Amino acid sequence: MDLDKLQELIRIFEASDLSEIEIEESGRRMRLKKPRPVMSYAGQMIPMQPADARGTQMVLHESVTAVPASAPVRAEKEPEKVITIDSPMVGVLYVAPSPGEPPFVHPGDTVDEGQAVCIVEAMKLMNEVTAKYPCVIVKALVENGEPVEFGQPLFVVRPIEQV
Amino acid sequence: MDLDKLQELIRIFEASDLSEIEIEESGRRMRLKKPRPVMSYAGQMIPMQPADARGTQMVLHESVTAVPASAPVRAEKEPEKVITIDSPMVGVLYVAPSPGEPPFVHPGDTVDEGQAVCIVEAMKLMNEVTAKYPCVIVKALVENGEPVEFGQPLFVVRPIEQV
Amino acid sequence: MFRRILIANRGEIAVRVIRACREMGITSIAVYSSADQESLHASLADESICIGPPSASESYLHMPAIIAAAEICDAQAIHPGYGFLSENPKFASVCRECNINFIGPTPEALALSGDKAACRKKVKAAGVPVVPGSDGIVTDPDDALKLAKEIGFPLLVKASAGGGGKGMRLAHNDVALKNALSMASSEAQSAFGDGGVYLEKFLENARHIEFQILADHHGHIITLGERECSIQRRHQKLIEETPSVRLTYSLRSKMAKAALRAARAINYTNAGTVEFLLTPDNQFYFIEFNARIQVEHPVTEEVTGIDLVKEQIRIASGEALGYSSVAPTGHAIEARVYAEDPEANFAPSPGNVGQCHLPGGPGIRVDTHLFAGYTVPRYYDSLLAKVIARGRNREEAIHRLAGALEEFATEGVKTTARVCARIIRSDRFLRGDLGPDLIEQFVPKSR
Amino acid sequence: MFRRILIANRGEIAVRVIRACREMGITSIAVYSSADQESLHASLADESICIGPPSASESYLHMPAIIAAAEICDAQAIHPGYGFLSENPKFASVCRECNINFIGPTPEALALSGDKAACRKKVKAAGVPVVPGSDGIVTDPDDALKLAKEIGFPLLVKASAGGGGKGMRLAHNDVALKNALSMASSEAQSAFGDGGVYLEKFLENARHIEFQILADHHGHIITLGERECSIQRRHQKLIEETPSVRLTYSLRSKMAKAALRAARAINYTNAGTVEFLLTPDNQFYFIEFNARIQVEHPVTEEVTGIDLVKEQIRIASGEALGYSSVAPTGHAIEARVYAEDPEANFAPSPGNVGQCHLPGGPGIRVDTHLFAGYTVPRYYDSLLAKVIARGRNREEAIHRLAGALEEFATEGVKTTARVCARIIRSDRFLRGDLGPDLIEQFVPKSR
Repeated sequence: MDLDKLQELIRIFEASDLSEIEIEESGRRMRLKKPRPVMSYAGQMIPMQPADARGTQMVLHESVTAVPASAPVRAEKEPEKVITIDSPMVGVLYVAPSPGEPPFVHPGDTVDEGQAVCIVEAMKLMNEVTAKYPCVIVKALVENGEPVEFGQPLFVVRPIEQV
Repeated sequence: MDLDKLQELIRIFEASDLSEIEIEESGRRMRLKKPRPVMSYAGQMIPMQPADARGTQMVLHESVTAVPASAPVRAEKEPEKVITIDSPMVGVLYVAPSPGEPPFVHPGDTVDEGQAVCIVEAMKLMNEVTAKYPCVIVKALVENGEPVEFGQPLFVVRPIEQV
Repeated sequence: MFRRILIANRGEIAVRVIRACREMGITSIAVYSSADQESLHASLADESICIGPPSASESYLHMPAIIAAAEICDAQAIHPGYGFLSENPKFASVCRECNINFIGPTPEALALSGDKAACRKKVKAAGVPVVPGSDGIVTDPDDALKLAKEIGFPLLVKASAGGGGKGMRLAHNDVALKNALSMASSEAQSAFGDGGVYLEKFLENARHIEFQILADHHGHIITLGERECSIQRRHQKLIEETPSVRLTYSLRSKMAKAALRAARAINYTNAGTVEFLLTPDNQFYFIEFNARIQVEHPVTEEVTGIDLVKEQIRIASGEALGYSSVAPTGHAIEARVYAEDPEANFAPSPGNVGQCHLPGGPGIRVDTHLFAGYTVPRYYDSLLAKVIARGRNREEAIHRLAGALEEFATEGVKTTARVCARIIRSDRFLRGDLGPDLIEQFVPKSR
Repeated sequence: MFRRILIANRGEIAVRVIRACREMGITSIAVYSSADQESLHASLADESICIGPPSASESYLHMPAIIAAAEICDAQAIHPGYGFLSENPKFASVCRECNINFIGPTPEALALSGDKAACRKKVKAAGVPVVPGSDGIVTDPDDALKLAKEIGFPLLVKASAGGGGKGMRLAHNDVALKNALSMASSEAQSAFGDGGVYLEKFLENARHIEFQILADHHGHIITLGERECSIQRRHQKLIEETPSVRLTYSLRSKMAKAALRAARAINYTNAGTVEFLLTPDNQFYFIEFNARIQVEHPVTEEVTGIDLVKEQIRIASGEALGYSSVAPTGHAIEARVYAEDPEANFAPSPGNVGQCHLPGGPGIRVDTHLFAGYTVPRYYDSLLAKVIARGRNREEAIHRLAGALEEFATEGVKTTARVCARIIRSDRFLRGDLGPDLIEQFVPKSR
């Protein structure tokens, strides 16, 4: 079975309310299974299984060893891995050392290891957030003055390979 | 399929988070299933699924119609399928029509379809239990005067093929 | 006291009785159909025995299976719970013949309370007001029409052997009445094997108020106060509370006295409930007697501190009531969580419950047989859980219950938890304006 | 009244506070570490925010993270629960500086109750008997030896900043005392960053009785009665109940008066607990003040009907206590279910809880953050659930609680549910003979 066909199938499956779909064709069979649904407390949603197991997941067996049993195959083209600088603490993000001054970085800038990219303020304390490795700032994900959680992605970056 | 391949598959499966794997290829099908764990209330154990499904279990079909789908085939050597006459009701089992009389059947006896094999008494009512098909009584599983539940196996039998 | 009790029921009430037994040091014996092999009541009981296939008529309703199980397990008594065989006089007398103690009233009292037309007569004779209607069964349509002239429309045609809204028809004129008679009668015939019907005046905007009774075998009889059960869907209760905001002190004591008279009139023993309709002009009328533990019994337990199931067992074992009156404190409300889809006129929603979350915390009680992974069988009543909130006052109970119902979460099956929460949070409910139409504002399709 | 409250805690107490907020119509804001992303408190709250990595010192104990979260979420008040920052005067004053209402006592009262040696002095000066011992910190071993001669052995060396048995040593003679001083001091230094220790006479076979206090900001202060917490393991409570079978009416009122005096002596406000030791000859001695909501607060709620967490919030918002006394009814017992292995000296048993069953039914309350599939993180306290039983009398409460604990089932983690059930069903417990040694009969390795 070719992949376009497969993608179409997954699209239909995801649009449906089904939890599982099974297809048999010329002695070959595959089973698509959605993860355990999430349940709602007072309207909000709670994942009932580890986050990494979310999303449509499918098991296709061309032969016993063809694919690892749990290998997820996403409907859309597998997106290239996104690398980010995440917030080391909860607080308010500031893009510049102080109001009026220019931002620490702009998209396209190249930053060195240890260079400050923004500030997160917690309890009146200004904490500089620095790059852990040389990289190019691809995109800023949080506006100036916005609150951020611990671990929240702040910048999309592209690491620079050392030669 | 060779056993090494099978072992490998079981290894992969057991390492995975899946609860079930089903593979079919050129008329051959196999199913691996992990047990639903049991939990204990006040010391006693409660099977969270029918007892016969405990332990990593696998069902292998050389052809779809060969064996009824539920026939358990353990990783170890396959035990021969046991066929029984089960109790149609809860009550007390009697092997003879009335005390002193000879039992309806003995091991080794051949019984016809509809022939009485024992009595189950419920609320003073004597209910004859009959064979659904011609068969040989291999073994009696319940003693005279013992209580039986609904669906409890009473006799092991060997069906007689009609020619 | 009994050493071994068999519970001839399933679901939350079986679990409830098992817990009472465990508390009293009595060995509990559960019976289950092959569909309930994995059920909580079969797991929690000290012993359990499979009595038949899924169909209730071959298991929980099948007397020979129940009796045989009781004899095999050497049970000294059977607790019937509610529904199934709980109000079946035949079953109660079979138990008697087999020297098994039936935890409930006598077969005679059951026969009388089950024959609604005859029960009306008895109670009326005892001086308790009954809803205007026919004296006993009506067979001749002309008698019905004559009666209709006297007491006026709208009229309710009810099955004498009926319950749960089955074999019940409303008529606004002669033609409708004639049809209602034959339809109700045939419906009753097929549902209860008894086509007898009687007439009652239909009372508009009446509130449903019932009184809990306890009567021992030594002539003591008391009432534990009322429960208001006006919030219903498809003639089945959804939300119950005690005390009723509708009752004044004097009205309450008047109705309580009437309830005791009604119970005495049919020589009632053990736990029972007297149901009344209360009209907007404070007239109350006896409608029927429930000769069993009620689904909504917990609200009474929460305000009185009295364990009604333990009392049932004590009374059945011959013990005398240890008290002549009770002083309820606080307020309690129960919401029934059914595996039903409120969006689809409360159609049953059986299936596998994956993950689930039951509420807890201060003032919250949950009676349920639910657990994560439980499969709700399609064969039986769809009651999944009862959530009961206790508060120092009605407002506290309301906010606790609403919060608990909003917490209640099940995966895989739809439930009535959310719609109950919305009803309870509504201004009308807060005001205590519990007309039968209240529910319609929340589930338009429910009628 | 507050519109938005941040809960600076996790586990069952966070869930408890969230439920109180929901009942009061207050928006609840949960904070959680990355280890608690899937936890119930983060799910149940109206809003939730991740404040740091698993380590408590970088999350639940990290003031800047908590304060920043409160400011970001525009919380008007913070409920600290118990443990973590709940009794930290610095945190209370930081809240004050940031104009966030700390739901608890003032920083000054916290500082005083936290300095056990100084608190002893204050309370003693107020005329409340304290355990014979040193007036304040002891630094010079010779002073210690001199004191030992006066009051006699055995002596307890306790950390002034201590709690939970840390920095505590028992000494039976001079040599042991010298070692105990230095060991306790260094242990206290590392555990609390304060090496100050003081001496107390060790009272044999004393019972642990505490009184619940509520004090508002308008000068009203009341006690809601006592809790007996004599069943402990590793200096941590396991089973608590109210009322205490050990107290007569007169002794109870004497101790209650002393508790109120002690609370006034340190100008206490909000909910707090005064802990006493009661000797076999009916002498009682103040030991310490718990300036927070207690783990065992539900038993008091069950017999008084008063919601202590709601009262904490009301008091913090400036409301006055609406009553000057309470009349407890019935009996309540709590058992703590820890994720621990009683067979292995109560070693923590973290891990994934697969299937689980929580008890329910009449008189049973469960406060927990547990759900099927929950993973018990290894970073925090191992308390999984509190099972509380209410009964008309002690016997009924005992049988209900024992039955509920026997029902309690978890897969994957070991718990203290069963051992608690065995203790409660023991003759000694039934007799009310709750000596500190009782537990040893059930878990020999627990000392």
